[in-house]
Amino acid sequence: MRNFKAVLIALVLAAMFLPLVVAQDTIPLTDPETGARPWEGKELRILNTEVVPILAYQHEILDPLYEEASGVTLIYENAAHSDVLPRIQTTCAAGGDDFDIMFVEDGWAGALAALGCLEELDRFYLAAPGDSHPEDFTTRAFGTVAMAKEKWVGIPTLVAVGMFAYRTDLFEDPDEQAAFMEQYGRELTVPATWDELAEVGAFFTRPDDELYGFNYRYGTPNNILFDYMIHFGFSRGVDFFDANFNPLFDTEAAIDTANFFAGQDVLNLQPPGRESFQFGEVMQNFAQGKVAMYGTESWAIPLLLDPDASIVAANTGFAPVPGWLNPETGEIQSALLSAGPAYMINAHISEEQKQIAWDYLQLAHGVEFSRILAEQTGAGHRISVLTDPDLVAKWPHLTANYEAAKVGIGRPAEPWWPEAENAIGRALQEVAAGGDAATLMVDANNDIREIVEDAGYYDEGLTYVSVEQREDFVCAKFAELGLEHDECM
Amino acid sequence: MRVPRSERILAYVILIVMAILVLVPVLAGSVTAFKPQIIWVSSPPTWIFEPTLENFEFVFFTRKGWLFLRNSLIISIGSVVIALILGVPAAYAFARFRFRSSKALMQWLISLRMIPPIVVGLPFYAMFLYLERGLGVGLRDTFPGLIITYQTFLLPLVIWMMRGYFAELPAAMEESAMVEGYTRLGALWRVVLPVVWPGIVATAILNFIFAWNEFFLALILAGNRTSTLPMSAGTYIVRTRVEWGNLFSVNLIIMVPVIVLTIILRRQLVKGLTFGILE
Amino acid sequence: MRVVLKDLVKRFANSDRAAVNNINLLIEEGELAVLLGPSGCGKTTTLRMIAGLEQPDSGRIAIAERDITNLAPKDRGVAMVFQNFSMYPTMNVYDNIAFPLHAVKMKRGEIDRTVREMARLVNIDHLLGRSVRQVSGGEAQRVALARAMVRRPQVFLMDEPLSNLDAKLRVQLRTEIKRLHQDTGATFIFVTHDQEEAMTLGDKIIVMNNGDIQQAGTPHEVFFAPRNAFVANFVGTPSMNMLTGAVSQDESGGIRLQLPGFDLSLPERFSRGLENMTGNRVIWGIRPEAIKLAAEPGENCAPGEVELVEALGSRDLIFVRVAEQLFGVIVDALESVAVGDNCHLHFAAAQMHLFDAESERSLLNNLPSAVPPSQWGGG
Amino acid sequence: MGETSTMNLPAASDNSSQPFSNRLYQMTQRHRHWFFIAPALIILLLVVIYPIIFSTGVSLFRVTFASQSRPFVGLQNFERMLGNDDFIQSALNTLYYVFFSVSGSFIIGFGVALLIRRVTAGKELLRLILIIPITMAPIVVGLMWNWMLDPLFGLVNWFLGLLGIPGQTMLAQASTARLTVVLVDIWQWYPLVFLIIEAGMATLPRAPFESARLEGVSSWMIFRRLTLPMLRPVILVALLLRTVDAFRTFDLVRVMTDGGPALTTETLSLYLYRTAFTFNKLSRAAAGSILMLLCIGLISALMFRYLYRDVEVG
Repeated sequence: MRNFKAVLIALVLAAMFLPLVVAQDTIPLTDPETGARPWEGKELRILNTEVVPILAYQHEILDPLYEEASGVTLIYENAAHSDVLPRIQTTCAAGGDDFDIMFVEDGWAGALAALGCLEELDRFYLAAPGDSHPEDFTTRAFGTVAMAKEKWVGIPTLVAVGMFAYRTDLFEDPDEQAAFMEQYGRELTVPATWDELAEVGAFFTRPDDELYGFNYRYGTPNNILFDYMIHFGFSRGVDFFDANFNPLFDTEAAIDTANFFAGQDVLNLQPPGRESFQFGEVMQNFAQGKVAMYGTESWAIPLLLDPDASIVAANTGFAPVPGWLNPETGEIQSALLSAGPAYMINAHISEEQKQIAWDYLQLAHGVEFSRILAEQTGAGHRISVLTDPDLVAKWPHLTANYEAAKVGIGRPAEPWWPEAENAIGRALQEVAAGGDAATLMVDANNDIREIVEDAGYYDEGLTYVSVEQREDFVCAKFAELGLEHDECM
Repeated sequence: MRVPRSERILAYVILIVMAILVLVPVLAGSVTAFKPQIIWVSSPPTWIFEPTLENFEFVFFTRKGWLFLRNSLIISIGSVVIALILGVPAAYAFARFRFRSSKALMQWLISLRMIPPIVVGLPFYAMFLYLERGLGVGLRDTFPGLIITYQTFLLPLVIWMMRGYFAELPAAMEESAMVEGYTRLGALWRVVLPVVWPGIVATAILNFIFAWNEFFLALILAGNRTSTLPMSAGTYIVRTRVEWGNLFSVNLIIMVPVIVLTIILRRQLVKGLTFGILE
Repeated sequence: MRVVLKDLVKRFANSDRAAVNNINLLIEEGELAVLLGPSGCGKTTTLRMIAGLEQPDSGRIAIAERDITNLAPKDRGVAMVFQNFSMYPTMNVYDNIAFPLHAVKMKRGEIDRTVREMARLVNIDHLLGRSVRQVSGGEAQRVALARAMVRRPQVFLMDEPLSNLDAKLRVQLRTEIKRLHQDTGATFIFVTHDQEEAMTLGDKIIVMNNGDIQQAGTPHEVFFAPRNAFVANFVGTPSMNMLTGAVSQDESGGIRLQLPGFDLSLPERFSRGLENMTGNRVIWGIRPEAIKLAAEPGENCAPGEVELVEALGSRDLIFVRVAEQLFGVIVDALESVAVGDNCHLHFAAAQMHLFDAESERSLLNNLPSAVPPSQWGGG
Repeated sequence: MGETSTMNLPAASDNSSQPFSNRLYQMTQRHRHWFFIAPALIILLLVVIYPIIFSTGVSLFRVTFASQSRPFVGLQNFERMLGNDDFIQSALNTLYYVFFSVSGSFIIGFGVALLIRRVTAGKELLRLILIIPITMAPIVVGLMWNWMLDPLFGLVNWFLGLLGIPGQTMLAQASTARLTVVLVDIWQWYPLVFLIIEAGMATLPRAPFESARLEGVSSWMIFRRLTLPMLRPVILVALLLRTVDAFRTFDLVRVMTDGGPALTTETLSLYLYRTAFTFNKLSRAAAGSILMLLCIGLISALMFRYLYRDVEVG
């Protein structure tokens, strides 16, 4: 009897899920070409935060296009950036279906995947790929932003890579060049190493003229880590963890980097108020012509090139981020962080809402729409955009952007990463405030070790997902989906 | 009291400086709400400009401020009404009946004032979580859920304030009505309530202000459906720039009703803010 | 309606002493009974238990032979006037008086008639449209009286209704209450701490202290034959002079009292009470009115010196020192006594009181009981 | 008093002969207060006491958002919390915050209360303006002061610039951020102290002051020997409320600095919020919140003891 009951329940359950299984094969998608609008009149709720302006551009340019094409109404809920992760975690843990799509930073994906908040996208792609083209991203970018380890969970809304902006009018000014030559005995060039950066920066630092050499941000605890790594850390060979999840922030390289990062050589190049600089202030400083050089990320480019937003838009050039001159090899080492948020689908919503969400992702963040965005704003993160000759002609920086996107290193996608990032960010801020780098970095390293230990990572023999492994995950995923990618060859 | 002239002038100077310290941020900030976007962050600040309502329009319609306003109103009014329904009878009993535990209970009620919201907010979240997972009873991100939660700080306050108002009335008032043919509830309704009505209004307004300004519990327990105005204020801090004009529009929407209510209520304010301990 | 209290006990939560300690009392129909005692003696609590505003811990209350112990106040058929409350502030005078009538769903026309009749009875018919703020304290208390009468109750309870009024108004309203009592023929129970008010109003005075009934009787009984030292001391202004002394016997077998500074011979009235008491200590009391100034020393006289003179109008209250003791004496103002005068005090034997020093009970031969047994009869 | 037996009344102790409805009435009368209090009491037990008990329970297990199993870990969460630098740091920050915010707002509030008595015309208006800050939501206050203190276009820096002082970033420097937040908190809450003290002064009897003045006592001595002692309960209430409020600070810090820079402004509430909801350690945060409750419980119990000595409560 008991068996019979079990069989009956199984049958009923199977009957219930049968439509879903069947439905998988036929996810109807909006198609601007055919004019199909299968989700007309539906609503889609998006939990968003306006962290950087490119998202606002997407919101202003792409969303109306999608709404028009699909007949779906997009409902945005904006949260402060620091509230987003708690919001998603608290909602998701309760199995809440408050929103269909959510903004997820790459550093959070691991935590959310562990909670089972994120819907895997494979089946949607296999049933109806639409315009999504996951292979249109570099493997580094895709592995960092769109995946939680081996799971594909999102479509990137932007991929941030380190970029270096400078004032062409200053660097090309013959008077400046002559003055620099006289002072330093070499040509005035866009700096390729940290030391050159310090030198050139010092040259341009003229507080009386309200001109400063270089500008970057200190931010809130976890942001500061980003700048530390993106501008200095990776090029010096600093990494997050070794293979066994031992944190590496107490190494000599990491401490040296911290010293340089917060040292007077760099601090003195900054406009006053450097302690409070966030994304906004650093960009504003450059846009107002206050600084000669500006270490930034790719998402800032559209704004820097927008004459309405920057008085030096016409005189802005982009170059690779300076690297570290390895005294032993004489080589300039350079490596970049790549990061960024993706839109991901809430695992707790109805199947229909998931399909609508997929419809939105494939079209609004697909190839075609990305191109529209790039044409209008110069923002881009898909290979098809970054390598398009017409677009590159219009926006020369896209090439540099593409090169950076191919080599970017991602943050770990572990559930406890937000806490670890917070710990190291805090230490870096203390260093910037004048603390002793050696002790602070060692303390932070111990804190992270504790966090990792607390999560049980040392007991279970887990190993750190290296950059190469990530690429393997991406390539494996693409193979699973029947996709080919140049970088996986 | 005779005050020497010099002393009075000094007092005026200091107090006017204090008043300016209050007014400048409040007014200068509020003015930003009426500035067009282009001069939100001009330095030095622009004072002469053509005022615009576009920030309010943006906040209210594009960012659905009306929805947050509605939510805030529902939650604040709802929780105050519930607090009054539960608290007024209790306050009456504390004011009127002598019983063994009354003093201890009243002291216990004050001690609730010291509990930091995180101490109840956190388990509330966990309880709602298990309720939703286990029994399928959704209280998180619902108006009833928030209204119940808000009782943690509203209910003790209502009881304390209303007890004060009841204690001011002679017990003989309703006793007289009871002897004259009414039940206690009838006497309460027909005799006491009409007299204590202003006190109830004052209590309601003050509690409304507390509920209206509440941020922490809403942050943990509210979601899409129940986001309040204070929660929405934070969303205008974008990391690249703060949308000051929009932000101050929200601030004004939060602030103005409360300031108006405060002006109406200023005499009762102390009683409420001090939990009625001082009488 | 006869009001009977039996074995009534009431304790309050926050006090270990009983507010009302097992009292028994009978108030005859149509009687105006006054509960008299110092504050905290339990008189108000007793009244409130009769009204139903307090629930006795044990004991029973009956009105007109009906046990009402567990009835709600509104069902007891009593009316009550309070000390610190007279008018509902949200209603005008008319509505105040009409208020109890709404409770019994009386018709509008009848209400109007009743209200006007009652208002006329207490002379406030010209005030009917006024609000609380437009009437004086005395007028407001009249409104309370009218409101009490409007349901034509058989028992009126009055909880110090006059104590918040000024002296002149108090006297005026006192007379009026007396008149109302006569007109209505209802039973009145009146609580006061003012013994003058009690004397002038009461058919019967019930003196209470510490939750006990000390004595119940006519004003005369209470004044002239106090059952114990408390009643003797509490009733009467200026209060009774009291001294502790020892009982002795003279050669002729007469009883004498040795007091500090002088001694007295005691009248026959105490002979039974003082049997076998020789050598015991007793409290001797005499009211100021019962002391006369004598020119010459004589029997029951003591010499003294005037220390203080207080004018009371037609009479003076003088304080005379005899040995260590100050005696209050009422004398005619025309006698022109001056401070420093030497005089002799003569104590009227007929008006002496004697109490046991320990039990403080009166040593009178025919001691009145706390509640005169004669009044319990019939039942 | 044998005669009493002639009365038609049952013996006092004989309740059983009473009709049930009468006994019911008597019972309801005796416990009538519970009918009024019970609903509020039940809700309060449910929304205050039960959560605290629940929280204590949670703190003994290892609970996260995801955990299907919730192993019992005893006091481990408490141990970890007490051994955590960040927890200790935020506790110390909170104490710093309590101390300076309470004393600052108290001194200024008391001063203003004394000053406003010396003012005649415009008193109502001044008072009204001065109490505006307490009615504002802390989050609004925080955002507003962010704007005021902005290093690039804030009014404070603009004003300092006029005085020739270069732009300051008070909220971003580890050395000044905490003090700046405290100052803003004082700005918001000194009017509360002022209101309480002023209300307390209004209730003081006049006679002792008048007689002291007639006796030629100096105003300072009057203040020290009369005003202060007579205001003692009022002062205690003001201190108690401010302490409790400063201890729980969350909103203001959340929007002004979010705990930074370098954790110098992190308060306990903020830290526990982050631990629970960002770092997904519910049970550890629960342990922390219990510790926090014990701490504020201890502080306010001490203050309550002094308070109850002076004021009749309940």
